[in-house]
Amino acid sequence: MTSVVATNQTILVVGGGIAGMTAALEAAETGKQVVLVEKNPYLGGRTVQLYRYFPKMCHPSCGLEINLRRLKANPRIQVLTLAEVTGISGDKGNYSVTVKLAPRFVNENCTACGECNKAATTEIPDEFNYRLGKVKAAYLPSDMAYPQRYVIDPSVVASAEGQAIKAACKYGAVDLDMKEEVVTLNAGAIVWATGWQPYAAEKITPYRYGEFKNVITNVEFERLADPHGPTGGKILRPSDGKEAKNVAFIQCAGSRDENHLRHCSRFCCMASLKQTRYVQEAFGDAGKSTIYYIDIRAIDRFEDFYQEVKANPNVSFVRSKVARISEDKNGDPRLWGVNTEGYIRYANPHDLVVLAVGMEPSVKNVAIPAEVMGDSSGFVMADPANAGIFGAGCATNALDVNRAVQSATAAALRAVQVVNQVARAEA
Amino acid sequence: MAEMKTAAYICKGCELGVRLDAAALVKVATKDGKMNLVREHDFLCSADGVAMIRNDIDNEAVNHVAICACSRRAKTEAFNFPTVAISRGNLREGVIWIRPDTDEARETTQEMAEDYVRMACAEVKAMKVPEGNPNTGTSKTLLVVGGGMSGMTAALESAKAGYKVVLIEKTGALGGMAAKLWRRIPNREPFKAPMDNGVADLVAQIDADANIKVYLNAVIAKTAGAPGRFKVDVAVESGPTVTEDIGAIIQATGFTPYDMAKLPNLGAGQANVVDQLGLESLARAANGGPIKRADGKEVKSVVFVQCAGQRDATKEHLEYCSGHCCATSVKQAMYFKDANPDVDTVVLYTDLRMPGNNEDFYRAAQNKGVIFSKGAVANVSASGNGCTVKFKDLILNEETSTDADLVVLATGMVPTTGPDLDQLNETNRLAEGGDATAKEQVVQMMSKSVLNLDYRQGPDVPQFKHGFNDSHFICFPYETRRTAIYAAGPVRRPMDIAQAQEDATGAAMKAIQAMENAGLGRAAHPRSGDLSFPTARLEGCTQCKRCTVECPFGAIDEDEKRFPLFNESRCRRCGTCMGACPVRVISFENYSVNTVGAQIKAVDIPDEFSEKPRVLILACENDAYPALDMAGMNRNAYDPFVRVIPVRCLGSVNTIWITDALNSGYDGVMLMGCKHGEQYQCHFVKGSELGRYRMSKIYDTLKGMNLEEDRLMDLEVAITDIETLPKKINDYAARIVEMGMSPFKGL
Amino acid sequence: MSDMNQQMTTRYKNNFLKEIEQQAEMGDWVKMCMQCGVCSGSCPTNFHPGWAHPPQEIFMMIRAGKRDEVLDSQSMWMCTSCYNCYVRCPRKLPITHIMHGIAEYAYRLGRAPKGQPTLHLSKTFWNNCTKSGRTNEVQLTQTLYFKDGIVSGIKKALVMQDVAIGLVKAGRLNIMEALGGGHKCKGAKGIHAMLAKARELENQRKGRAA
Amino acid sequence: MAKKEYAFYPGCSSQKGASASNYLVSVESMCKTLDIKMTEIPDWNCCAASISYAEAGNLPRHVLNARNFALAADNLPGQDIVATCAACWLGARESKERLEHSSVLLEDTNTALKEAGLNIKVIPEIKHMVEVLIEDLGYSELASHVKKPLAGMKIAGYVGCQTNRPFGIHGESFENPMYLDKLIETVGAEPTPYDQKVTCCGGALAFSEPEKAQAQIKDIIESAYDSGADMVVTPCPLCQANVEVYQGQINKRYGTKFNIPVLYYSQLMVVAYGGSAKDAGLNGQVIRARKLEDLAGK
Repeated sequence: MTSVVATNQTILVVGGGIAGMTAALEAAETGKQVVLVEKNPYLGGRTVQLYRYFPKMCHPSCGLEINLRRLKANPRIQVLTLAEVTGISGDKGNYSVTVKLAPRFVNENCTACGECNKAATTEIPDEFNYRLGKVKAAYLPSDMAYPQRYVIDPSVVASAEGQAIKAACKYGAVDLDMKEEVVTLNAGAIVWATGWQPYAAEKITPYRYGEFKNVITNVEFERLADPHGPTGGKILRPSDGKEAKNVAFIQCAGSRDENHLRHCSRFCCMASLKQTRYVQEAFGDAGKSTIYYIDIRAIDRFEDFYQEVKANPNVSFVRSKVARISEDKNGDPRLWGVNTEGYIRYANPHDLVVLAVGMEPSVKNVAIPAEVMGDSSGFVMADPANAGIFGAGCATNALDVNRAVQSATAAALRAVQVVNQVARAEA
Repeated sequence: MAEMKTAAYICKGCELGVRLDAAALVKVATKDGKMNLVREHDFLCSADGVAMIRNDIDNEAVNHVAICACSRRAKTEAFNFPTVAISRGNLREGVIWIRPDTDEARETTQEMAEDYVRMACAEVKAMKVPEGNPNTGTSKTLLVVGGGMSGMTAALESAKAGYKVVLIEKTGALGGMAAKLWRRIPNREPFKAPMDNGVADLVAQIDADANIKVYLNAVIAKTAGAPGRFKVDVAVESGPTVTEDIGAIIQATGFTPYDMAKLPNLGAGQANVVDQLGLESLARAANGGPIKRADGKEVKSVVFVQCAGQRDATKEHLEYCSGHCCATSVKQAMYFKDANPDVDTVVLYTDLRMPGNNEDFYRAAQNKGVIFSKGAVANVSASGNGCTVKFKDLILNEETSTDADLVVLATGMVPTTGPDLDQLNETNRLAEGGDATAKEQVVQMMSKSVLNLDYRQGPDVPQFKHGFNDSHFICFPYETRRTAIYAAGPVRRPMDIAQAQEDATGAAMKAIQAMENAGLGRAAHPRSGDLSFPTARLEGCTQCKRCTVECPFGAIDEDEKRFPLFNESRCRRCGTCMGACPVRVISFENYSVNTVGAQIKAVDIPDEFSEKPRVLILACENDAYPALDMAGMNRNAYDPFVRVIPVRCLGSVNTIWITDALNSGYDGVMLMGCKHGEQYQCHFVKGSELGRYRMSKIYDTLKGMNLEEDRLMDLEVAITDIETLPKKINDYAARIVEMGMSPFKGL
Repeated sequence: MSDMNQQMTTRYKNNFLKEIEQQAEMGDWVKMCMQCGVCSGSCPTNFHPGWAHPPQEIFMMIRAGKRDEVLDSQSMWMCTSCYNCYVRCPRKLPITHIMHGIAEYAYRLGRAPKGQPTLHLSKTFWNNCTKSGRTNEVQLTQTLYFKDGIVSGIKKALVMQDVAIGLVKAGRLNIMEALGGGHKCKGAKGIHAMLAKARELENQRKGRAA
Repeated sequence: MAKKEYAFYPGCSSQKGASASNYLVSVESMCKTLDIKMTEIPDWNCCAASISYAEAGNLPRHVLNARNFALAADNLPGQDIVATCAACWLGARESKERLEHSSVLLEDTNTALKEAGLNIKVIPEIKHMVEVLIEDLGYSELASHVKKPLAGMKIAGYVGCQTNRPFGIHGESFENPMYLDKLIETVGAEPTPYDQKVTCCGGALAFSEPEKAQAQIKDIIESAYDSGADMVVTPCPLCQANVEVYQGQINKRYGTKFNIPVLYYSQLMVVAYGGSAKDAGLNGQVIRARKLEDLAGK
């Protein structure tokens, strides 16, 4: 049984992405007890699936390394992975929370030596790489995965392969009898940091995502550019593995669109600007990028980055929401539309199209209490009555990483306020 | 203090026992490592292995532990013995995983492992368990500078968490810029109409909060001390200066609008052209009724010019976007439409920037009949009883114009950060050299100081780009270069009220945390919780000032005798001072010239005929070391002749390590640090830059030693260089072979 | 309607936009366009010779007060009612209907281009189908061919001859219709009355003279 | 008693002797097989089509459709209206939607209808024949009647505009609706992948702007040929006519050699259900569908 030590002065953080980790760390480094609950088998959320950050072009794993070191050094945080909150009851200062823990089939004896991986034969879609590649059914989700412990896919547990995997582990770390558990824990305050989902691109039917192989999303493009992604960092298009030297970026794919997401997702302009740099990095002057956009939202000092990209002769800007995509016989996606600045029609073929899909707040199947208010887009709203549940990061708004961290730091204080009140009341 | 008792533990798990000769390693630890106790274990990180170590600590008085197993980044929960000094010999990720499992490789792999055992033993013997900074402060009072929306929010949120706050405001009233607004941009659904500016409510809450002490008409005369024990002199207009004991500081001094007088093309000086703040005052005067111009005429048509003096590629005006101005113009256009739907309102923009739910606000304005036109404005001129705005309509692709009773310029934010320290220090240098103009300039610049920090490195927080106090960290937006001093609101980065309030709340969290940790003698980010701190053996100090100048965080002052004065709670434990010190008198208990130097010396250097060169790698622990680890996890092999030592930061690398290594027969030294410069990735901001600068001076020494320049290699490494780094190491090893063995071997 | 033609508009003022809002069917949506251009790129006729002004540009022209250019334009008349723009518009503007509405308004003002073929078709079709309540396809076609006079009509009919012969052969062109036979509604009178009433009500609602 | 009963709105083009009379013939025999009873709305009138917009204005068009609603509701109470023509279906659905969303419009409409002695209270559901087939019967029911699968025939499903946008068939995407392909499969033929599936045929502009319309039709036919299709199938009389009858003119204009039959889905079904060429209205093709005729004759 998983044991969790928690009291009504404990802060529960739901979601272990950059916002959740930040909220947990900031609170714990202020001396608070924290339980951090994450649905994936590892921490870091969507940020660790990015290759680089804008505008510095630095790597998310760098910040993750620091955050993991902070976490490893801090005894006040308990981390539960493969865990989902299934119910919350009680009030500010005294919540009772049920958490469902899915089995990892690997216990803390795991040394991450990788013998189980060698024993596994079944391949499953690689979720970390947005299913662009495959992994063995006994896998470490990524090199930076924390806990640094393998995961065994449930599909092989009951098979002979499962037994082979178990036999390969010399340390008794593989436990095929592990069952789903439900634990109930106490918390004084809750930070809700469940993040976002990339908008389901197949719903934007004129762009034929899912039908045309060379139409991909911005999050998938991150994996293509990453040396640890499915192509080893080579920008190869999915249909035929050809180098994608002429890349189109379609902004507002699903955002600012009443048929899809009403809001502007804020990060996608900068993400595409950044991704033009990947193309440049990979192919030099032979790499051409075209950004199809309505308004470039490079807010505050990100404008510098926009100006830099704009000055690059290998990057073109077309002020247009692309009307539709067709596919040429050679697999080239062809973009149809009108450049609204001067009404210029185009029907441009590209090697690859990247849809700058927006952020949809993660769907919650949880009966969370009425104190957690969602707006009509599903974002958690600030609660004027200041109850004990607070949103953080992209659960609250479409934010870039920097702003998500800022939001999470603020949420940490709100949670600290509650548990401090509890402490004062009990003192 | 207890006597040192050392123990080394050799793990045989994860194939270590198969790939390596464990008995030989035990022998090395005993003989070369001179450990009091050496044990091997089949599975050291298991409950049984951990219990064995625990037992030695508890019952055998072992207090220095060398764990020779996997990387220091792995199995941290198992090998968690906070009361003893611990070193980790990285035999797994650092040796067997980066070497092929072949008979030919076996000998060099074993040598590598033996060296890492020697190094772990040497290191731990040079370490002490940090006991924490004794020079802690006890103040838990937060100082908030600036009584605008950000400042008031920071104060209230801190008070709600139970902390005392001193809030100082330069003017006679709280409210700042927000108080000048008729309405603010909505921050919650339905995002359809401007909302109350919220100032009165916050002021009332502050008045009612006994934890918040407010000084109006007040500025900071001086800030001395360190986190947890700042002494802040508050100068109140027509009153005595009061000294407050402060734990941490939030600078929320806000912004001023960009001076529209600098925009003559856009109608500066014309009666019927105002900036956004000017329009707010007209709207306040109208009080919900029809808005009138200064001359009393009711405005029937208004044009908003976005990005006025902003996003300026010529760099004559502001280069950045202020973020809020699109939404502000939308809001202001609604002032007109809400009072009288027949007023013609046109917003001329090039990119309309309404992120998140502000898109709904944009739609609401369109629904009210506000006309948005993508247009590049050429000029605004007076005409008739109003203005003519000439612009290019980018959609209709034509030069055109429109007339309006009033033109509003969206001019953007200029932060009130105080003087730029680089500029100030340079001017200071000239002034000290006797330059009279420079002296005047220094006085002038100092008069703009906000915090008046009594720090060796200047009176305010260093700025990043465009004069803002931003950190340039994406994952860590609050980290300024002055510990326990945080910026919040538009002084940190351009932002609207909603974001500023969120920002202020986050800054309050960081400030509270900084006070708590300062009180416990612990470091702040990024080595939060670290109890080690730098000490100097002053009797050896030559007063060269390098440490005081180089400290990226302004932690070191100079005392009356011009010796360095460490303010431990300002220190972030990067070790730059230690690296800078030419006489090597600065050290941390668990990280010193000695802990690294001993490891360098512990490596066995084969003679020059062995064809086994040795390359020392000093790798930044934040990025380069994890990259090497992950190269191991991916079994990306590299040269067996390198020996890697993690360092806190390239800034902490003392040149003595390099010269000692080369003198003692190493054939080459590789430095691996983070990117520096404007897009720096160094978590100590300037650490890697300073380290590199220092290393650039060492080439003269190499020349003096008659060594090739290539004996030292400085590599910029990112954490993702998992494939490329082994290749670079191998290339360097090949270059060493090309150059031939060091002539210093065996000397 | 003549007074409306006297209306003066000023650039980038609301007056023409308001006129369109009040007079053109669905005209109150014009202000909601964000100029993304998806409609322009979606229009099928756009890629064959092309229009002078695609929908999003027409909307901007309305907002810019370009009254003459809009009302005199051929552009709205190019709409095939394919609804591509309508379903793709991210602001959910009923663009097909707006274009129809603007075209109709231009026609009511007498501003539609002389001899505009689609307008002619629209008139002919409506008159044809409301005459008896059901379309008389032969008469409709004939009227269309002969709109520019007999000579031109014969030429067109000759060009279309093979089409017509094919249809007759296939039993899909009822020669009787040419002679005024074919299908009719019994309640044609009632239809005429109700349409007259509808026209009257519509004019009232839009403040137009009958 | 028939399995399903509907108020039938054939529309002007599907009357006897009119341009889509072959559609009507095939629908009638198809419905017989499927046991669908279609009762014509007594004295129904024209839907006004999209093209009347300029002359008709707004209200008169809705009133015209409303008359059909009133006649259907009065004479065939409780029955859904079924149209076979895409334009009739769209026109009627648009009017229904507008009338149900605007009380002012409804009031005006009833004022006008009064002149014809009618009034509407409830507006019946309005369905396209395809919706009846897919939603009320289902593909498996449709398949169960197949006697002569159209084996080996390659057919391009040309969906066009007005059954697809703005309402469309439930669950289908505007850009790549699959229902025609599924119907083609249901009758045992092979749908060909076809990228001009939803391109506009020019609609009424085939009359007023023939060059533009024919350029579009050319793209559609070219793409059907490219996909390897033997014939094109459509749910819309205007699409059928435009794509079929202008092939000769397009050949002249562009030097192409188009000669591809264009059929209605109902014609395929009748043949598959064992009907004769006549039952399927195949004699109504300007370009004869030989393969289908052969199969029907077997």
